[in-house]
Amino acid sequence: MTATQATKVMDLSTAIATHVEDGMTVALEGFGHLIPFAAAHEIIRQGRRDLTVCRMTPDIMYDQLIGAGCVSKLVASFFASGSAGSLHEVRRRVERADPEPLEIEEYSHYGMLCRYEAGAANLPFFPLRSYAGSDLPKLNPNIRKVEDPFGGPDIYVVPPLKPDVTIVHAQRADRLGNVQMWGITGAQQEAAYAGKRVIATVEEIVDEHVVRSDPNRTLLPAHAVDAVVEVAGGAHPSYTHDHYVRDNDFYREWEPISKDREAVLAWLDAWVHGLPDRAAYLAKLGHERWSALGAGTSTGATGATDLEAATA
Amino acid sequence: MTATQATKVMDLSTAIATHVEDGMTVALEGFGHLIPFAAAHEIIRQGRRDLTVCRMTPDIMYDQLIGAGCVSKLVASFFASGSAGSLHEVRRRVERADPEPLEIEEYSHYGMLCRYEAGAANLPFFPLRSYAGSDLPKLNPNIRKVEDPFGGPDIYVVPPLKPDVTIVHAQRADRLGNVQMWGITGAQQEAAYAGKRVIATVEEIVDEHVVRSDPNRTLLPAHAVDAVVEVAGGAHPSYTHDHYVRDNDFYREWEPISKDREAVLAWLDAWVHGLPDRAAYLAKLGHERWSALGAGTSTGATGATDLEAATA
Amino acid sequence: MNHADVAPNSTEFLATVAARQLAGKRRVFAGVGLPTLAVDLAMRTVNPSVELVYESGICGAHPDGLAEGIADSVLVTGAEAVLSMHALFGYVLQGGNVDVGFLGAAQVDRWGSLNTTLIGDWAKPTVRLPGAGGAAEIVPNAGECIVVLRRHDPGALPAKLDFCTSPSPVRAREEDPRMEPPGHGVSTVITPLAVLRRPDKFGELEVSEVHPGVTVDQVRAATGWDIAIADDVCVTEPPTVEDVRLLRDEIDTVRLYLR
Amino acid sequence: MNHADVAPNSTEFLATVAARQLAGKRRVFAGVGLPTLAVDLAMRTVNPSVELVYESGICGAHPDGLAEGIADSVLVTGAEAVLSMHALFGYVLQGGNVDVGFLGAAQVDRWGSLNTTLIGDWAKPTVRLPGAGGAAEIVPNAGECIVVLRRHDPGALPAKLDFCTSPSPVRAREEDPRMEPPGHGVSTVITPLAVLRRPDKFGELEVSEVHPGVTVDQVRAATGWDIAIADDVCVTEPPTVEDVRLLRDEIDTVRLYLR
Repeated sequence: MTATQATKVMDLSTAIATHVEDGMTVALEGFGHLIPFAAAHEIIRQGRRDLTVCRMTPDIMYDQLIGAGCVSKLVASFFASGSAGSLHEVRRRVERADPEPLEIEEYSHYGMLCRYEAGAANLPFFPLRSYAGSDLPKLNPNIRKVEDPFGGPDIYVVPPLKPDVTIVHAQRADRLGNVQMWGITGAQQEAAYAGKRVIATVEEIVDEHVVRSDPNRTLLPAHAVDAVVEVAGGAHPSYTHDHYVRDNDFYREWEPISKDREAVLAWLDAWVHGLPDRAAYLAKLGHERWSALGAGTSTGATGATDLEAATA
Repeated sequence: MTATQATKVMDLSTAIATHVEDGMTVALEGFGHLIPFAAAHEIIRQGRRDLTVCRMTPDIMYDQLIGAGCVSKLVASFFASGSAGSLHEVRRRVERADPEPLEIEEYSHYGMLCRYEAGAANLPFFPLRSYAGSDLPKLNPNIRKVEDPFGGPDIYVVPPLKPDVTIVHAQRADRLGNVQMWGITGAQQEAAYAGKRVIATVEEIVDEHVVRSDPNRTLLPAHAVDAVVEVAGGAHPSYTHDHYVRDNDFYREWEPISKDREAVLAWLDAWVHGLPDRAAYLAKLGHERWSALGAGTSTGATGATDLEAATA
Repeated sequence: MNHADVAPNSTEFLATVAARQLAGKRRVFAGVGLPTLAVDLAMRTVNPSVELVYESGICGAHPDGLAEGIADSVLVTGAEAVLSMHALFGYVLQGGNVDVGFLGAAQVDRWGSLNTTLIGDWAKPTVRLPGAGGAAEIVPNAGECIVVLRRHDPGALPAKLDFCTSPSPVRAREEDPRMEPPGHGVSTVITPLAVLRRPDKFGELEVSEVHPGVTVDQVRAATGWDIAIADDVCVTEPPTVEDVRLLRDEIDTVRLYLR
Repeated sequence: MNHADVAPNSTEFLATVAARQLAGKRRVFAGVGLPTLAVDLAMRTVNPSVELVYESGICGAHPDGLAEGIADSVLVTGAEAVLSMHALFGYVLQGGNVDVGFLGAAQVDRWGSLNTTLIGDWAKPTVRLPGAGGAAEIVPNAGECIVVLRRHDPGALPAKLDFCTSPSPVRAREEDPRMEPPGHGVSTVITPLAVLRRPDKFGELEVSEVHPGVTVDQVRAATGWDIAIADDVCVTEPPTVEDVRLLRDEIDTVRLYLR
């Protein structure tokens, strides 16, 4: 019955060229998992400028986007790369306006998530029990209070965030755009429904009956997705659960690069501008390193195999 | 490492006797699926009185609880049994106070869900874009408005609902209380986190490694659950996806019973008071009827088998 | 095509007329009963690619049998997505992703406000109806709503509702001009006598089609207010023989909703 | 037990002292780095049944290796639950289900308010720090919080924070007496010199334990305000040989967090 429905499959360069324009507000989400690095690199490659980029945890991907000069404003809640340290491209701009300033709009993690929720659910604001006594509302006038009509104390609220484009990475999708992901699913569902346009890069495009055999894994139904792009390895150096693990060496390698603006530019030349696409990136990474991360050993579905064994 | 953690497994009669007291506010959730009928019957059997019962769709289960005299107030959003028609026990009380009145507190579906969300998230209220121009706020003073601090129009909000006890049914749990469910999962996660105590009845208690082989299916982690009870067939005449289907004949049979208060009491005598537990109920239902609903043919995990086939 | 010999007040007639409203629509929020038949028929006739959304969380249902409820396992098996109700009501519906809502009601007023709560006195109703369910969310948030009524008389289409459960944008605007909902509200009411339409988001229902054998005056007399008549009012195209065959022999073979 | 020969400012010392705070606690909201070591050590010593919760959505993690991030696959594989972040932040944390939060900070004030945002001028900071992350949610909502500091000097423990990211209940109450958060706020601060405790939800930090070789006066001199001294101040029990062996030979064999 879906034979007449249009496919949303396109290649990454077309997806970015079609949906991401200079000056837009763009959210690339993925909380320590399923981070859409390949899509970010394509944005860099296409030379987008003056973007407002949103993300709970800016991470290396945003250090790269900012280093490449794509970004004029950052909306986020945590400006570091976990155990791998500071994002020096961000720090240079904030601390010394080097090479130019970067506007920052700052929340806590739950504040960012609530902003996406309000955006997704078409609410004028979302309440949360944070910020009482904090300096954050003084720094950010978008963190406001409302009166509790049931007689309790005022409560802080955050406004909706509705990106022009939301980009996510996932394990799989069908060609209609039903996107399935598992493991840590972050703010992806909220950010995607909040976005006016949604691009999903996936490890593999699968037949519809694979998706429909386990509909609870679909976090983004086709109606929420505008473009589906198959990009194997699209989350490296982050990871895709059941496909490949995080390249922790890369995270450690980034901080010294990040500390030196010239090194950042050289890295971008070598790994982004100098390569046509993710396949070339993985080739440059090398088979040995890539397969050491477990790539190519996926069962294609978490738990299915374990579960069969467990219940046998 | 979990060897030292206490099991939460108990039998149904102990779970209800321990956690459900006269006068409490109790939510039994499950939206057309996983409806905890066995637990409701045990509440009837133990003669609980003066309960405030909450539920999006009261359904036959609540017609039975009300018919049995357990309930003094109903908090809900839809008072009918889907295609199977009116709930006459509810109607007799509301329309004619027969045999006594029933207090009703009424919302829309999303209003009820938002009440559970506010309860679960410890929020003083939850906003939703319903009710503008509706008579519902005139009927229910708990539906109020707040001002939008970002300059938009006022928006309606509902207050938190925090049941003393929330009861849900699920496919499976481990003995620590990690509950996994799939198919339609209704308001169960919100209602359980909103509840001060939580009882989960499940089709089967499984080994921890079954649960841990697919942690995305855990909707209620052990910390949210106080009692786990194995009750095979505990959702009949509703259904448990991948275990047995809905007994549609039963739903059709209920309306004529519901229309006649004497018939309701006779049914409760025969199927609840006259039986010790769910095993006896299933035996009385008969092997033929029960197996015709697919009981006993479960694979134990949705999609796992299909998925293996699909990806093979 | 040959027209079938079914009465305008038959389920076959109403379901067929309802199904035709779905031509060109994308996502339909469907209830149980007559909407189930209409949506199934639409998928087999005017709109094979309609996406079925159910308030139970299902998006893109592909049922291989007749659903007896909005949470029936036949809707879950093979669905494209089963979302949390939090996502369904919040993101899919309130977020503005539903094009058409399919509703029933006990009463509809001239602006398409609906009563599904009670008949008679609020404190002691003559008839206690099922209540709001999801309709109070569907009417403001869906792109438009189609209502099917089993009766067409001044009780079902009164000058004044006994209770307004799911308000038209007209009533929302009366409460607060800034509270205008995103959706059109009720666009179409299908009754045993006629098809009523409300082309203007803040306008009134008008008689758009009268069923074969029914006059405009009969419709006017059976309506609780002085209902407007469309300039181009016409006679409803009745079901074809094939429509009725599909409904009886392929869709509702067990006669769950058909008699 | 034999005590190990590790300096009070070593990661081994700090992690061991932190681990011991988890005796008898149930659900711990753990970050990455030193808290990872502390929690792992606690599970192998004082509290095998502690439940690890991560803001990435994981509840009941059973890692079979050292996590390099709060979203590391070793935390996902074999976990008891991976929840949506909506459920994790809304229901688990804000809903009141976390007993202990484990945090770092650049600055801690006398009431246990934390600065993780910036040092220097707000508009043009000397050092731009990582920001709030989940700490602004953990401090008000967790039952209590344990903070580990790598430095003990008036810069890290100042009289006045450069910026208050995650406020103590004292500051919340100052803003509005009715906004009292459910949690205690920071109960314990572990530094290279001492263990500071805040027994009263609205009280100040006081010196509870001094590390071996450290005097109370040294702690007082290294603190940016005139810090109170507990009546029963004692010397911190140093790590045992077994604690250090576990940290080095079983927990952080790759020396990710240990040097």
